Amino acid sequence: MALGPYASFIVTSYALVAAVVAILIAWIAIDFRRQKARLRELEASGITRRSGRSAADIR
Amino acid sequence: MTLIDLANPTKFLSLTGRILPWLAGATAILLMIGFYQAAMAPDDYQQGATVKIMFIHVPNAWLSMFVWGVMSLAALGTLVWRHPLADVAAKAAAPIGAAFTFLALVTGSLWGRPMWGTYWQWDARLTSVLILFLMYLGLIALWRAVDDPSRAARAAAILTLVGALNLPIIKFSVDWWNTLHQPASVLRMGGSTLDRAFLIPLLVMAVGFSLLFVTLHLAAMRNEILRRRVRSLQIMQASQQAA
Amino acid sequence: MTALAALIRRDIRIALRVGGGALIGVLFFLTVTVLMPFALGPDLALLTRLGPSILWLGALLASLLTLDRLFTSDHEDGSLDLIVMGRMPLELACAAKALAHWLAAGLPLILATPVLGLMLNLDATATSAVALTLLVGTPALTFIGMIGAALAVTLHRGGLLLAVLVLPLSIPVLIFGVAASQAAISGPLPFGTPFSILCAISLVSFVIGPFAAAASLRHGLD
Amino acid sequence: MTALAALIRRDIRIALRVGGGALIGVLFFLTVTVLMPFALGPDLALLTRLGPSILWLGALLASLLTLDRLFTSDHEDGSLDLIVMGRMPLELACAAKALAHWLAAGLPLILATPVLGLMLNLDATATSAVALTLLVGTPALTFIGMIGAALAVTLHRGGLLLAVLVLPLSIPVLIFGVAASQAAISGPLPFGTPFSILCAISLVSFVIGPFAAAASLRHGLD
Amino acid sequence: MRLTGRQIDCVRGGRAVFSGLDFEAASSHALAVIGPNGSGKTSLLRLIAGLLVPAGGSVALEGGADELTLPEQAHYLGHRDALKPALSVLENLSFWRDFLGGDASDPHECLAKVGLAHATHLPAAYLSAGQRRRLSIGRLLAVRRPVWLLDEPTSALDAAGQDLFAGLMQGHLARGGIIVAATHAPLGIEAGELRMGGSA
Amino acid sequence: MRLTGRQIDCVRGGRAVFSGLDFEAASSHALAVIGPNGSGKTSLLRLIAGLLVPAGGSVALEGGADELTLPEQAHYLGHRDALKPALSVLENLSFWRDFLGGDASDPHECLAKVGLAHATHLPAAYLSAGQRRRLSIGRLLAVRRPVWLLDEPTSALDAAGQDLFAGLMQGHLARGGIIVAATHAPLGIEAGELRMGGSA
Ligand code: HEM
Ligand SMILES: Nc1ncnc2c1ncn2[C@@H]1O[C@H](COP(=O)(O)OP(=O)(O)OP(=O)(O)O)[C@@H](O)[C@H]1O
Ligand SMILES: Nc1ncnc2c1ncn2[C@@H]1O[C@H](COP(=O)(O)OP(=O)(O)OP(=O)(O)O)[C@@H](O)[C@H]1O
Ligand SMILES: [Mg+2]
Ligand SMILES: [Mg+2]
Repeated sequence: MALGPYASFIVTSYALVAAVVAILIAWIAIDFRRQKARLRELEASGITRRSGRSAADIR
Repeated sequence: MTLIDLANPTKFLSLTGRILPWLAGATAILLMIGFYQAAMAPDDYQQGATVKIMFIHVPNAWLSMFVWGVMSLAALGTLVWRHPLADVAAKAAAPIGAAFTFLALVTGSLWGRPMWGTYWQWDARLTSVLILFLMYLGLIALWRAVDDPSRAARAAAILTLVGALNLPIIKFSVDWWNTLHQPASVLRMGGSTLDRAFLIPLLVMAVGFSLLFVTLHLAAMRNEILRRRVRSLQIMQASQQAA
Repeated sequence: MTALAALIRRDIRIALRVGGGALIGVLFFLTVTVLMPFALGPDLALLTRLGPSILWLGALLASLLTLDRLFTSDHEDGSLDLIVMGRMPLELACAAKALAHWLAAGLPLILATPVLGLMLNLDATATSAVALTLLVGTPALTFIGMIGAALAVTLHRGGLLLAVLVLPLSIPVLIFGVAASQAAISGPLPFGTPFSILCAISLVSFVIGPFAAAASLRHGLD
Repeated sequence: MTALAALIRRDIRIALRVGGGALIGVLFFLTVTVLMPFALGPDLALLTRLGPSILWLGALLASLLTLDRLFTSDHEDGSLDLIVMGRMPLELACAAKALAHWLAAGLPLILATPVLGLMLNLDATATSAVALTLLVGTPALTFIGMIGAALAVTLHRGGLLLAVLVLPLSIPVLIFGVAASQAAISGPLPFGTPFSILCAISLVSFVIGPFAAAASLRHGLD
Repeated sequence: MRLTGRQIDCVRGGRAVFSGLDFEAASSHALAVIGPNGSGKTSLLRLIAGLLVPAGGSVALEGGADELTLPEQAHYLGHRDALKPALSVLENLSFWRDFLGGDASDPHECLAKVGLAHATHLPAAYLSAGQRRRLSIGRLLAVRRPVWLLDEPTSALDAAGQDLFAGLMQGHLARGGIIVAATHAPLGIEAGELRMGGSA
Repeated sequence: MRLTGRQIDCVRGGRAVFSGLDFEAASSHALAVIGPNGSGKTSLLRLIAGLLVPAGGSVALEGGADELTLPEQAHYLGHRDALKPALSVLENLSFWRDFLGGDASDPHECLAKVGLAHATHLPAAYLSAGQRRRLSIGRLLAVRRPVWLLDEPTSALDAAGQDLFAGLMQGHLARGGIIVAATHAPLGIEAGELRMGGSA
């Protein structure tokens, strides 16, 4: 696969797309962890939701 | 499973928890196939290898507009049916849409440099995508500006709808504006007469990116639901301690 | 009817009184326009060519940036609560406030145009074309900007956020305003086409603006 | 010293919290710059020639228009009374507030310059020349604008009044900023001359700004 | 006429302020809403005025004008006094009289009744805290509304002002009006009590 | 320590509010400024705080810190409460403690003393009128200043809050402080009276 004289442009654009998608995924994953940790913390301190179920009880 | 079930955030969490891994897997496979096909696609006789940028540029460009459509639907859900998941869907979609729009702009610029000799042209299509990007950023700024999520949701919903009404007007006016000044110099590829060798990888990529959006959007919605739970628990904590 | 008239009269009176918004909008328009030659360089031919654009840019900024306190000041002193409770439909009240704002801050801009046209070496046709397009276009700017002003109340934030939300929406007005002025000056296109589109945009904004603003105020109550 | 740090920290925190002032300033800068081509037309050669001017105009408007509530919001909620009564010299408090404002709203503008440079087809030299002159020039704009912000308190009017008072004062900054950028791009003048004048203006504004603002606040007490 | 609230829930900023609240106020009767700071008195008044949307329950006015909603038949006197500093005392009052519409009286008379006759042409910016409050009270007199919703109406009023205001409220009740007032200080008129629970 | 005013004239908006006013307040004594609305109580407090310039006469603090001016040794509690809605309760208080400087105490303790311990991390935008007032009072405790200038300090406070605040004022006096308070309601502590004449 020869990319011709403009290889750098092609590679850069693919790399950029990969990078932005990776950042999105990482952001969402980290955010998920953080919210769950906070929920556990709050539950440990004895706060419960009105329904009585555990708020952190999600897969 | 009915729509009513989906309306319940707890049900939503457990359901999406089950299907997300499958979705993510499908997305990864499709994108890999697409990438392989794109790598194998022949060079264009006019554009050479740079045509490969098309396979990521066009899906991102399509999604940038599609996501605003999704947010407009969610906005209707917020204003008309006062549906709590609609707020969540709208808020979660904005940053993802902005990211796709950003990618469409950047890959387009990177394509434009070899094709037109400049990164940026004030061409009608490019300019209207840029305005779309600015509107995404404005919407994100709006979400950040209010800490009470339901207030923010209604304000954002109104802006999203007004934006959706305006986008066609903007598109139309930008077309007019550009053709007014430099009629024949709009450089663009042949358009409709796309060879099968290009069309199939492009479609695979497009479906792959759409699945990517669905996956990311569902995951972001889950996070948003959790964030709201955290918030209400924190507030309850404040008031429980008071009592 | 008295209620409507009272609201318009009050808003105009406040704008014209103490440090009047009207005067300030015009001054800002003047200053921005005078600033341009300093930024663009003193090439008179270029300035004349860009004249309509410069005037439209100045007018756009002046009319959007005076808008930011259209509802916020009423919100802060509690007037907005009473306006919402009042017997006049909120949409009508919003339209009345926007109209008052345009009369106090938009109209003077148009009156100032000839003076600025002189400074940019525009001839009489050009100046009157710009003035005419501004007359039709600035109400649209006010009515579109009103949506941002109402959102600013919901968000408890005024100032630039408003400008950021509203500027992209007002691009069509700018495009057709400048296009119509240019067409009147140098052709080749007829003046009528962009001008009638500008009129249409204005008419649409008269409907969308008050409804969106009222909806946003109602939802933003607290 | 803690008092100074506390004031700077608070102002930055408010700016970044709720409604992120910094983000909005940058967005405004972006939007205004993107707006210009719609008024001036899509001719890339012309836009490139006018590039530094456009960027400077956008930065000027963005930094002055975010300033309007620098003191007014403190005045409205009574904080200003306590700041005036405090043990920190009022001049120092003013300087601290201006510094915080520049950090939160001015600095991000400079970071956004390269992107906009790309859209206006400026080359690397031109972009860095504009960024450098903005780095030196925007603090001057903030410190000069602060005088207007203080006067706005005295006169019970914010918003555009400030812009009107301050824009004429900031014309020298604009002239030398654009001149230095142009010199770096196309000559014929050396870059050094206008740039050092720009630096000098900045230094002078650091002294005059806080003193004038403090004096105006003291006289405006009521 | 009878103002009734049934099972009202109020949520603000994601927190439940009160829930399941019932109240009732009949023609010619005043209801004093009392309770500690932050217990939700202001929130209740804003709910009745239609300025907050209840999370549950409802408020209704029976026997009022049929074609009008409850907020359109009510006066709301809050902490913020809806005065424009740039306008004179008379201009402020006249504007509200014209805007609110309905059964109106002469603004000069209203100003005299609240003891501001001497300040008619002064800009509102020049008023002291108590004078501003008096001017807001003038608004209640400028246009007739059967329901008065008052949030700490006597704050900033001097002793004479408090007496004067008690007299005005008495007059309103005598004409068959309803008053709901949140207050920490005695109102100076006979009133039923609605006690809000809650915190600090 | 002794705070004295001699022959003070006050002109606002071109009108003489009062003239030739004398007053005196010594260590451990409170002075209640009373009088009808618009008689100049707020104006007097702002004069003492250095926020208004007297048209004639002078105010002085004898026996205070020599290197500091009177405003630098005073706390001013006005109608406007100097709170930023975007910051939390604790951030608001900590800022004023750091900014005002001098002899400071722990902000958490101060919040506990005014009954806001449960709201430490709430944004100030969420506070009710009385809660805001409590937070402003917390500022008086966060940093020690010998002179307290209070403008209707008990407005919006519930009964418990008024008692609490009376206790705090008592404590300040016991530590040798001076209080000048404009008020229409009883303060709850023993205080000399300064009666302002004037109109409406
Ligand atoms: C920043 C620059 C660019 C932006 C923002 C941009 C934006 C877009 C958008 C929004 C679309 C979808 C439009 C539609 O389906 O109707 C699109 C499609 C496309 N773009 Fe770009 N574009 C850019 C640069 C380029 C360049 C430089 C080329 C090639 C020389 C290019 C070639 C294409 C092609 C071939 C399509 C698909 C054609 C079609 O669906 O009609 N784009 N672009
Ligand atoms: N900003 C101002 N400009 C001009 N005049 C003012 C201003 N503020 C108050 N005044 C006038 O000064 C006089 C005294 O006002 P001040 O606020 O000191 O009264 P006060 O005794 O505190 O009254 P209240 O009990 O109502 O609070 C009033 O007659 C008022 O009209
Ligand atoms: N804008 C708001 N957003 C969120 N919460 C709020 C808001 N305003 C008030 N609250 C909360 O709602 C509760 C009730 O407030 P409200 O103002 O109704 O109390 P109140 O009884 O009037 O108190 P006060 O006697 O102090 O005036 C308080 O705990 C307060 O923290
Ligand atoms: Mg209250
Ligand atoms: Mg007073």
